[in-house]
Amino acid sequence: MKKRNISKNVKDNIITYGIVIVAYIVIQILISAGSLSSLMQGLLVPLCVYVILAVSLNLTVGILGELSLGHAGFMCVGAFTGAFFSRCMENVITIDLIRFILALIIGAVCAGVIGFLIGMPVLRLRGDYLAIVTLAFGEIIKNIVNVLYIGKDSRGFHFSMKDSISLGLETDGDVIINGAQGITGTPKDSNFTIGVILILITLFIVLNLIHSRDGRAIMSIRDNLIAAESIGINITKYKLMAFSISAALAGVAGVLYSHNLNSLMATPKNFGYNMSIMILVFVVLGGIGNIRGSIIAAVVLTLLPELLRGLSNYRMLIYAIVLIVMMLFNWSPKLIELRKRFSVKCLIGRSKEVQ
Amino acid sequence: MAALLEVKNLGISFGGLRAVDDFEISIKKGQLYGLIGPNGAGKTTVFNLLTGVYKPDEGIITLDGENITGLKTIEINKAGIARTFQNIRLFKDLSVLDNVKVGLHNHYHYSTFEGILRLPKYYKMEKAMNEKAMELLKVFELDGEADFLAANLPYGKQRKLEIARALATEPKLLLLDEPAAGMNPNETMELMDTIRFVRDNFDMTILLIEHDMKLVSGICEELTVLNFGRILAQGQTSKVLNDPQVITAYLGE
Amino acid sequence: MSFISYLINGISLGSVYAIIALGYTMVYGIAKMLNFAHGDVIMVGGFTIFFAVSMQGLPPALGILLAVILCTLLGITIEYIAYRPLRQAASSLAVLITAIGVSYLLQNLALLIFGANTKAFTSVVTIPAIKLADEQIIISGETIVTIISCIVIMIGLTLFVNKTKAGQAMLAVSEDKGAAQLMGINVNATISLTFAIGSALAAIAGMLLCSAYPSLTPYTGSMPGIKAFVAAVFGGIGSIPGALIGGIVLGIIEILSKAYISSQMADAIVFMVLIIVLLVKPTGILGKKIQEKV
Amino acid sequence: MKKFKKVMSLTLVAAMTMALLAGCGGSAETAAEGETSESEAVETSVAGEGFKIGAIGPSTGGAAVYGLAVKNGAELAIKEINAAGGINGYQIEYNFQDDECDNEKSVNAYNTLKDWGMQMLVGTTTSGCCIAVAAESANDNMFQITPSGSSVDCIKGNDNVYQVCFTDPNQGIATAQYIGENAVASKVAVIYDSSDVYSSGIYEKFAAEAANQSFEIVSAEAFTADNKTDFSVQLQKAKDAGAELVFLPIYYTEASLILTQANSMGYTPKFFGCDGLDGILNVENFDASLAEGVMLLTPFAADAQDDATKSFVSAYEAAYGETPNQFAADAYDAVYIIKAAVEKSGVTPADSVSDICDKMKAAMAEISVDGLTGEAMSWDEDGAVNKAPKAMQIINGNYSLIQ
Repeated sequence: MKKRNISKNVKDNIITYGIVIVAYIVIQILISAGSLSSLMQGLLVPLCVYVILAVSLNLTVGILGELSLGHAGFMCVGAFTGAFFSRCMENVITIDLIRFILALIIGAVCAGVIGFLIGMPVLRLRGDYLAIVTLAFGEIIKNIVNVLYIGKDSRGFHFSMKDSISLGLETDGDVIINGAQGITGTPKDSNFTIGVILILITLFIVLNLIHSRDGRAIMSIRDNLIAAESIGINITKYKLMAFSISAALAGVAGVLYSHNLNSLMATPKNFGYNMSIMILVFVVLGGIGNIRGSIIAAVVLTLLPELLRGLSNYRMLIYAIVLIVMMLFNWSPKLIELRKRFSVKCLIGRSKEVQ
Repeated sequence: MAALLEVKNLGISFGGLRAVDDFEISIKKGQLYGLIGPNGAGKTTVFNLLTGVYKPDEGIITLDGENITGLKTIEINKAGIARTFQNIRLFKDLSVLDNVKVGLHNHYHYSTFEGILRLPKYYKMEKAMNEKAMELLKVFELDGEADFLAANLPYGKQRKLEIARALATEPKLLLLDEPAAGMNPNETMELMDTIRFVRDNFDMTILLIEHDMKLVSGICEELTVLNFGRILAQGQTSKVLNDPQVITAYLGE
Repeated sequence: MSFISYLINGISLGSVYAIIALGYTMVYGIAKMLNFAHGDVIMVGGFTIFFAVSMQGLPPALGILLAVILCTLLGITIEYIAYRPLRQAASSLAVLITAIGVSYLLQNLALLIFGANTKAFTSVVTIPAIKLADEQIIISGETIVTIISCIVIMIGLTLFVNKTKAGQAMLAVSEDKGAAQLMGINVNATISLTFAIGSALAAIAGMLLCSAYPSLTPYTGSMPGIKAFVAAVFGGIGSIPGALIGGIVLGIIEILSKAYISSQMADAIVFMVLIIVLLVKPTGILGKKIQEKV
Repeated sequence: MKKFKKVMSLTLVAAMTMALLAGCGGSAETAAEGETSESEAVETSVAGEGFKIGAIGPSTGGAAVYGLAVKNGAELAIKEINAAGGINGYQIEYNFQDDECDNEKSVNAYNTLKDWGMQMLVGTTTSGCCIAVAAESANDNMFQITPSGSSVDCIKGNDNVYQVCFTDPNQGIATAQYIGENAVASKVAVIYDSSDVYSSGIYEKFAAEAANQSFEIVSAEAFTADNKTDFSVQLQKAKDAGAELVFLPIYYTEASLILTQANSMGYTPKFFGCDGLDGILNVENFDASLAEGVMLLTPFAADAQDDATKSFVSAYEAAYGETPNQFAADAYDAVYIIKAAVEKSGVTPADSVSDICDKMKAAMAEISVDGLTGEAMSWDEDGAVNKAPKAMQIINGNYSLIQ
């Protein structure tokens, strides 16, 4: 009996890893056969970024059961610290891979620490209030990054929150973070293989966490906080654990993101609440708590606007309509009923099934 | 024999309302103790005070010689009090087995790293937890449903699962809040057996709130009757149930 | 002297937030959902008035009436098509995401119809500004109208909710949909009515927002929408007077922090204050304290 | 239950693979669709292989106004060229892609165009995206000319990228010098968008150059993309500091609000802007009297009376129903610059992308183009343009050249 329980989880996880690995192999074959378009090749790393973000947010929303609208803020922290490190060390550590791995670790740790610091005071808020506070923190992070100026010259690092002139750099100085103009010239260390490895690591961490003692404690808080407390679960500790791990993984996604583009800026588009909401859309559409669903929803929703490019001006309109229809199709109780009656297998799981 | 639970002069007010006043109780180890009273008498409030959900305005709670007054819920659980709830509070989206395993949380340790990296200790501890949890589920005849989601259990089994989960925390004192609520007479009879079995086999002390007089008179050795937050009567079950005050205030209605 | 004029500017800005927040809080209070598309309904209101008054030359009053009617219909339609099917959904997040979809839809629809070029909105307010202290302090006509509208709407809503049958039905629905249904209240109709009122308020808010800050694009509503949402939470979401207070306080904090701390960091400071307020008082300034019964 | 899971998992695997495969197939398809739909409008009777020119800019989102202007401006120029027989007899095919003003989406747009077979790029419209795309195009050695990506980083280190507009530092310095040398004012306030690359770039150079000039910056206040409706504080500070001139290195959407708010608070300094301010008179329903006296350093004015501008403006208005702004003019010029470079270098559509780029680079160093946005424009080896800025002033609701 109990063996079946464990093996079911293991099998489920293997399927999830399998999907990622099979997709990776198929794409590698397509690339080597030269039948993958430039657009698709360019999309591969962003897809990895969004998959990691969706999986990591699912840890907060689906597993911990708290609504966070500030996930892009943690991604922003990871992106900037990682890119900053790489820019500084570009000439010191010349082996790209080692530098990138260090950047990933730094990005993850910084985002995780920020997540921890933010989580400490705010995680006692519930529901919509927590959502607004996380949204606020995301916006604060973006705002601060936008007024941050860090330069380096022969005398060391200089820091300002006003403008790059007040850094007072020597003539040999190099402004690394230039306020709204962000970081330019980040080495392009990201690639699809690293992206997929990071997805697998993310899945490994999240899935193994869920099916462990700590994961059960986290889910018990989601299901019934008062009961969890009554049987001796340390609510604060596990909330913070889930939230910080989720933030750290978002930081990893940020590092991957920033090392894929030459210029990194914190705009409302990429690190604002719009992005946080976009990630939440992946999670909800894919099924709250359903890790595999998050992956698929992230892929589908990232590809969709690109595939709609042929519709030129109408593409975002169609995207919005498709989003609404998909939500209704996936979540409306009446439609679910209808679907069941016609035994249409749903592609994307729904409700809190833990895969 | 020293009392396991010793409560003196316990009281709390909400706004202007005196919900519990001068509550005193002394429960000996291994006892099956009942707390009864009309609706709104403050029974669940007493439970909430005992388990740290509310902080008492005054009074002292001693468990096994240790002063646990004003401690947090989790500390009180660690000190040895576990409870069930009037409105069942299971972890609905976890399996039956996992519900119990959450209860075992503080008794089987491995670190987060060991869990994520799946080091040998993870497998060792998980195996031990599974065995222990299945053992508990067997007691409540839930072992057949170990893989079910808790939400999918029938009502009576949900009540049992809640007791199993509470027992998993290895408490000294078990608080049951209306365990027979919503059960039919057969189920209630079965539940009485289970409660007795738990007391005997787990060497447990049990304090329960109940409205079902058959259950109360059937298994409780001593009773405390609450009315309007104050103790109306206290003592041996048969004596208390025949107390005219109790009959008029409560049973006579 | 400049402090007083900053303060007045803060109140002007805050009153605009407040009037948007009133609609937000109304819908949240009854339907218990964050209607992210509210800001975009405001934009639709603004465009309707712009189209009617500035392009077709209709009298402003008619333009406003048209906008109110259109937005009301829009609100009811959105609720019927996009929100109602999800009211019984397994997670309340589903409807939040759909609201975001509706928000994108309205923005892109407006983009296709009206184009991306900024339109200058002609203020429909004709009251002259009040000038005090040798023209050092100026209170614009728009500010006066906005504040008066806020107060009138606040009182009106409060009376409506507390004194009318439909309003009582709304309160009942907000407390417990299931119980309300058992009491013979038509839950669907009540929620439709809530959206109708909320959207009509959005049309008025659109008019006042665009009069005070006369530039109109398909994205005009989204940022003030978010700010107003913050204001509503600030004041205690669901509370009608809370929305007014939250809006004004938010506007004042925003202007003062721009003036005395940093114009670049104003948003960060506003959000920081919000966080502190929520940490001290987790349900906002006038929010009801909800404790889960154990 | 178990079986269901199994079936579902398999379906999921299949769906995932299919989604990805469909992704690649689909993108080729859409690119093809784009080709036909876009080029149909442009193509004239001459059949045969032509140059494929792509363009990128935001056609949705908050910056759509600039992207759509670039889209239309370039399209207009291409139509004209095709109608007149093309470049060296080759027709031009045109494809515009939306980037939502997001760096990542911009690279996606670039890749889409590459799949379509683009040989030269007019783009991107905004600086941030341009920097990201330039890194990609430099990698492919694709000829790129940006109409309006004004940051230095767009062209720095990428010798395949050219600009039609001034670089931001150039604008900032030129403005400071103009104000100083012509003694326009002695106390200057600046209101800029600190979250925007273009605006903060100009401001910084302006502030640095101001130290060498005879005027003083008495107040420099920022706003951000999330906080751009209320400017009362920034204006109040400028007023309190006694600024005679307010420099607005920002786009006209916000500037129109600043002018309105300054007017309602009774503050009437001189306003001075950059090329982003051009277009302010074309804001639909805008009260032009508010902009009376505003000075701006811009290469283009829709109201200029020269024949080239007049015919461009009337053709644009006829085709798109609105007055072109500077972005449209920049894009229009960009296409004609490509034409000049192609004619000079003699490249043909049959050449590879990289060959075209190398030959065009050589040609760019030699050519000089008269366009809407400048006379005798030439390019240095970095790709920055040499042209004279024109100082304009709005008088009686029209732009007029200040001598």
